[in-house]
Amino acid sequence: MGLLYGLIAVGLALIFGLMDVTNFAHGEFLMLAMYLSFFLFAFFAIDPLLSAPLVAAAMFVFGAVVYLLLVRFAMRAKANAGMVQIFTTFGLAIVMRGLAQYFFTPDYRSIPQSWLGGKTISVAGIFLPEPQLIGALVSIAAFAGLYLFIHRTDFGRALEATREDPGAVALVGIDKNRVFAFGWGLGAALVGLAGAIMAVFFYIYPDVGASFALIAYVTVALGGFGSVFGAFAGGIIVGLVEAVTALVLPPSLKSVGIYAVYLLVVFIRPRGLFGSM
Amino acid sequence: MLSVHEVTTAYQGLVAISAVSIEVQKGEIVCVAGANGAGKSTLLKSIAGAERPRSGTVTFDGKRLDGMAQHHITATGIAYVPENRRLFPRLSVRDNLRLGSYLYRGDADREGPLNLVFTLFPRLQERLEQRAETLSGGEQQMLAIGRALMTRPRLLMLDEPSQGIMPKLVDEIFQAVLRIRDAGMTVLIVEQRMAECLEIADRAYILQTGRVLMQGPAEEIRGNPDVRKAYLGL
Amino acid sequence: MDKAFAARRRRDLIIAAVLAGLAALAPLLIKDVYVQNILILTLMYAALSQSWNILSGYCGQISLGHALYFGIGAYTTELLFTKFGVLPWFGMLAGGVIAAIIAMGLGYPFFRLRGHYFVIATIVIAEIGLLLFQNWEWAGAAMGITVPVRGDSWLKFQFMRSKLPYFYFALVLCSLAWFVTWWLEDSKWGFWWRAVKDNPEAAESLGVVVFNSKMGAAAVSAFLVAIGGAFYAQFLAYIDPESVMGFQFSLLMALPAVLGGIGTLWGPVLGAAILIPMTELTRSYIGGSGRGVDLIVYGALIVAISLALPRGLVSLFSRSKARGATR
Amino acid sequence: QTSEVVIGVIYPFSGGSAQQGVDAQKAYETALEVINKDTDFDLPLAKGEGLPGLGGAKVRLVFADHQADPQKGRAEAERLITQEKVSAIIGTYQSAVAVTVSQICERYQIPFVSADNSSPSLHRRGLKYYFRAAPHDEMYSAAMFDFFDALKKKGTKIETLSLFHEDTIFGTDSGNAQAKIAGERGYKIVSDIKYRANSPSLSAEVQQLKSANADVLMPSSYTTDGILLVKTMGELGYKPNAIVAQDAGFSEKALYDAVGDKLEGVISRGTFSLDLAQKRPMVGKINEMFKARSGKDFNDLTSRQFMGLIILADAINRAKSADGEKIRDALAATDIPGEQTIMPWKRVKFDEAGQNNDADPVLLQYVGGKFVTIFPPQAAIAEAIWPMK
Amino acid sequence: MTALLETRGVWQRFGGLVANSDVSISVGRGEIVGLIGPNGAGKSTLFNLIAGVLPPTQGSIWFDGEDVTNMPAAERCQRGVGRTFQVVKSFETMTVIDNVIVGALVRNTVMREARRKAHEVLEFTGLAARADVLASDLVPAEKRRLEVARALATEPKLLLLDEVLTGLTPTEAQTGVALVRKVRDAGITVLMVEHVMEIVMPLVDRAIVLDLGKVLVEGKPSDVVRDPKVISAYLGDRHAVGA
Ligand SMILES: Nc1ncnc2c1ncn2[C@@H]1O[C@H](COP(=O)(O)OP(=O)(O)OP(=O)(O)O)[C@@H](O)[C@H]1O
Ligand SMILES: Nc1ncnc2c1ncn2[C@@H]1O[C@H](COP(=O)(O)OP(=O)(O)OP(=O)(O)O)[C@@H](O)[C@H]1O
Ligand SMILES: [Mg+2]
Ligand SMILES: [Mg+2]
Repeated sequence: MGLLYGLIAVGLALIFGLMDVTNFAHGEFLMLAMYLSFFLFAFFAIDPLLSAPLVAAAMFVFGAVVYLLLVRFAMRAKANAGMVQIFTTFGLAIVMRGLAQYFFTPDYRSIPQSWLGGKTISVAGIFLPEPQLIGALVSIAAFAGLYLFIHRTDFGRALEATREDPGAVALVGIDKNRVFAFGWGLGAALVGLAGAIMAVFFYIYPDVGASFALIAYVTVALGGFGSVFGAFAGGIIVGLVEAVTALVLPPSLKSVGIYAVYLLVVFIRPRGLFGSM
Repeated sequence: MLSVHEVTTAYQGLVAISAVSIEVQKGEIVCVAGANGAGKSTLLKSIAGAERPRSGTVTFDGKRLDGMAQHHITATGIAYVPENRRLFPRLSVRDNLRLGSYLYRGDADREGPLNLVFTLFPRLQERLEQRAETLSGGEQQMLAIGRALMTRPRLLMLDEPSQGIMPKLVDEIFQAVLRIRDAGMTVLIVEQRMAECLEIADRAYILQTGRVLMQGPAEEIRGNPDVRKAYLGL
Repeated sequence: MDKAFAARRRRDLIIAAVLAGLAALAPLLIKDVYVQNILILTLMYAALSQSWNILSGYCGQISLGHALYFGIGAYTTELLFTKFGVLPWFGMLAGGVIAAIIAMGLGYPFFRLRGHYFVIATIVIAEIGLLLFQNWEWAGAAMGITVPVRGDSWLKFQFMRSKLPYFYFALVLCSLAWFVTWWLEDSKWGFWWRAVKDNPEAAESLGVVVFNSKMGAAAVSAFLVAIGGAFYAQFLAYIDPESVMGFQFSLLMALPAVLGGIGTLWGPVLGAAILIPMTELTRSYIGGSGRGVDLIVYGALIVAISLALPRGLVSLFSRSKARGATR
Repeated sequence: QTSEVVIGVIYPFSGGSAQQGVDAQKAYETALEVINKDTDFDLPLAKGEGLPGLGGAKVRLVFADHQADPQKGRAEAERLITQEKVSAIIGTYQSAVAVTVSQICERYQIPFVSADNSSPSLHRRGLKYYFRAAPHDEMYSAAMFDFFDALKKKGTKIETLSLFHEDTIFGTDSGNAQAKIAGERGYKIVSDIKYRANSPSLSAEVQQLKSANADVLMPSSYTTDGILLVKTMGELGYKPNAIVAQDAGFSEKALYDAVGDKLEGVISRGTFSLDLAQKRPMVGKINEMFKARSGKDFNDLTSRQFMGLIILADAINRAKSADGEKIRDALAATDIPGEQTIMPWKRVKFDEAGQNNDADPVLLQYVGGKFVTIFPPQAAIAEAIWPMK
Repeated sequence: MTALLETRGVWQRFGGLVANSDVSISVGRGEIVGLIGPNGAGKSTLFNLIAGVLPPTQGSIWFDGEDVTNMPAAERCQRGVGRTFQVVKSFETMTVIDNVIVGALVRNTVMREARRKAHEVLEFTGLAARADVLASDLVPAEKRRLEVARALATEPKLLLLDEVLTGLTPTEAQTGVALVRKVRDAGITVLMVEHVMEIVMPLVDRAIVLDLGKVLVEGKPSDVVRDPKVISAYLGDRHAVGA
């Protein structure tokens, strides 16, 4: 489970952590991706596992468009840029929920039969649900890919530079809008992957994002902004803490454990575990 | 090579430079001087695309620059080192330099100018892994010029490069400018320290409250008694 | 120059007095309880948002967890009332004091945090509070607390049908929050807070004890918000954790200030005056369709205002401040 | 004489439980058709158009959105009463909202019909204008334990129970009621798990259920959590002997669409059963009317909503007035025999608290893609399959 | 009478880098002392230690006869240490006058007093005309002047000036020099960092040269600029001739 949180968080880690742009619509991105998977399944009977790349591609376009049409302008605000970003994306989240309700109806959907749904591998008495296993593998791959991408390519460095000073990258010939649109696209595509896998075993409805958004933020912050590895570690810790607290505290308080760990970590290390910002 | 024609630029209605025209020939070092707030920085910003001129034209090698996006202007071969340097504070010196050559990321020899940078500023080579924000003021200035050189400009525009630089290095920077010119680049410098600047410059312009007050060969400007009194403090 | 400044302060005070006076007369014309309800909510959110603005707008410590203090105010009042028979008026004060103490207690570890880490910490702590109340049997857990209704009484601050007493209380609260802000704006604390917001390091070098400043802002802010929470509990006569401590409250406190103009004297009031009626009306008149149109309209408006006026609606009024808002 | 009577309907039409609001709307519109049009059912007001007691006045519904927020529910109730001049209000799905809406109704002396709230605390607040025709969770829970007792008598082993309930009013109330009755009747609760509604994951919770491995798993969950619960159980390989659910999610079509195959044999309490159509053909016909609007069969919620409006309209008709107080008195005097409802109830008659104690719950088992009534014996059409597959 | 400021064997390390090593300097009351040295010599770091931004790794700092080594920055300001930042740190969303009022509030808790004081300081520093402009709208040279004004408003005994006269034409610099003299005449001790010798030399009573974190030379400006160590490390050949 932790790795799944990680997978959801990785897209956010890119947008929020590496580009330092607040995205309060992250949960809604996930919602959209889940609906995409669902409809691809419902109308064309494409298994979510197969459609994942399609969903990711569609989400890439969506993310880039959101950046170009909205976030770009939110980032221009010289006055309280942080708040403008928070509320622009928050407004976007509400609009997306409204649109989802309008077009997809508020019905709960889910994908009943998929290749993976409900299948379980049992290893020495420990049950490993396949979708989550695949989710875990995908998330490790996504993290590794993103890590290499950020740390080994010029694009990754351009992304960091743009975060540091969007006004200055033009001095070295970088188009900040291209870099960030690509970053948002990539972030959304990663959310798309997460959504496709989530769709296998989670229900889908317009407000589904709300269940995950806060956990995703905490995961990214726990690991530390600006660190891909941090988000990965954050995901694992969140998963572990959740499992452990469920044993000690009443399960309805299990998120208290996660939150408490976050508070503890930032109390000791105000920049999260591996944060650079 | 660079021709600025009757450029007017304003900040929220307040005109900072009005109808300023300057020319820079290939291989020249041109100095722009003037009092605080005369509009020197605004002129450079208008050329580099950081501010959009209200009217007038900027052409570089026959290409119209005004209205072009700033990163495209950089790509046409103009490197601009702004007054406040605008380094990437939390990135290392190495990454800052490397980003300078972003335009050449496909090239085998993308880091070509690095040698030049290290010969000009050996200090940078010692500080490669340090975050730019923790460099001392002078080191940051070196890095800013170094990063600009990495874009392989044909025209280098420096806004007060001597600011906050120790005397020994001021000379070195001016020497470096000469060497940069010798390496085939053209240089446009905005400076307060006119005396030193005029020593190396071929030609100079003096701005006053947003207009060109005087222009001519450096020698001539240096000899002008008004200039000596008003700007050189002699 | 000083004269102009003093004149502006006086002008603000006069405008506020006139507005409050007009508002006080409003119930003479507006008899419709639905509209009165909207007015009460508007005043309440204006008060809350102004209180939030003290910590987040002036002092720059963006909190999205103020629902915690709101809930503490509400719960303290009602627990004291239902369990110990303490009159709501005392409960309200107690709630404010407790909230202020908690805010300072939390400030101790939190104010070391910066930026997103701080924001997330505030969200998380409010969420913890919510979960604790949700599971706290003695405080009614998920059932919440129903305030026993015993008929109209100023002593117990409850009224069956009439909304006027609530209206006037909300008006007083809103005016109080405004006045506190007005007063703080030209006080030592007000200057320190803005300095801390803009550049803590420079503030420190000028003798501002940054930590204490933040603490002061947090305490004032939490106190006022808790009073608002106590009011809400009395007004609704029923509270449960989700409906007084939910995350949406934290957002709803911030939203008017942000839309109106964060860190400004008039911003939160202006924002609330526009946002709250809009929220209520879109829900009431287009929300019944079940198709989410109200959400689309509401969300789109938020996006539009945030983008068009990053300094908030007040920038429409003061030209000088609007200057240089966008690059 | 008024030519129309207005009734306010308050539901969540946006937010997490918007689906319930939208479904409810369809149910009420179906009931409205029965009332306002001439239909041939053995229901109050079915024959003839409108309300004969008010000279054939038509009923009009005004829908309002409470977004699951008690404050908004209250504001909407007030708006409906003062602006729309409704004669009565019906709602609300969420119990927390019912609390404030019923308070307002009390203040304005307008009857509130709690169609589908099942929290037992609601009718214990001494309100005069509160009415609930349907059973509450204690009645439901009692029925479940009656069922266990009956099975035990036949020799089935039922000793241990796992309670699994969410943390809002519905789940908490239900869990408390079940724990109480279990104690009284000597069942052992081996795990009592209260979980956070709409959690992103229930793995840890299901692990605990699995290791407790009780004879019966008794969930009280809404749809979303129900789907996740069943899917997670599948993934973690937990197959309890029997699931006896406290309705909500477990009577939703969405749940069965999602994970139907895993729910073969699940038992849920309910107040409604399509099986009744075999004995009472109008149930089937009305269901068809509803299905034509919503594309779904009546479920436990929508049937209660339908019936709630019929009962309310009947009272208004008998009151011969749109006045709240008169309607209240008429509601208090309601006595409709079970046959004149679409429910398996004995009759509809309210006690002083406004609760109908004759609304017998039923237990339904999901077999072969549909629900079969298995309890109480007088309503049952099949024997329970125990343990479930 | 003891010196106003004294650092005793101060060290500052950043990881492996030694920014200040064993720095012992003292500044007497009423002096104008120039702190010069190559870029990266550790001048700004020493300022930070004196102002209390961070505690030294080792050594102690004495101000006005008191050990202030572990005293927080705000408190040192209250004792009379005023400083400017090399990289200006104005309160960008506040007006110039409001920026200065923040400083003035240290000694004047009554708003009216603080405001009057702030206006006085703006007059003194020649920023009066810009009082109601937002700090973010100032040009760099003005921002540096604002740094000085803000620090002066705290009525310091010791003023630390970190390159506040850079970026001025020689003529403009002369007004800056006059300002510093006026400050000293008002009884405030000045410790300043500046790279422009034309400004430093005539202005300061004493110069301290830092190099590689250590005190290299200390003495009268005219002597210091002739010191071959200073010439080779800092001034370069041209100044050897010039001086
Ligand atoms: N961002 C800005 N917003 C508003 N006005 C500005 C801005 N930047 C510059 N100005 C104004 O434009 C005029 C010219 O400024 P500019 O920075 O070009 O002068 P400069 O000659 O470079 O001065 P300096 O020697 O101080 O660098 C000044 O009057 C200044 O006040
Ligand atoms: N926080 C830090 N972490 C690491 N190194 C630092 C830090 N701060 C300063 N340094 C290093 O310490 C050395 C001294 O820096 P300092 O800013 O004190 O120099 P300076 O004498 O003020 O130079 P300049 O005249 O160029 O401003 C520099 O090499 C700088 O890179
Ligand atoms: Mg300039
Ligand atoms: Mg320095």
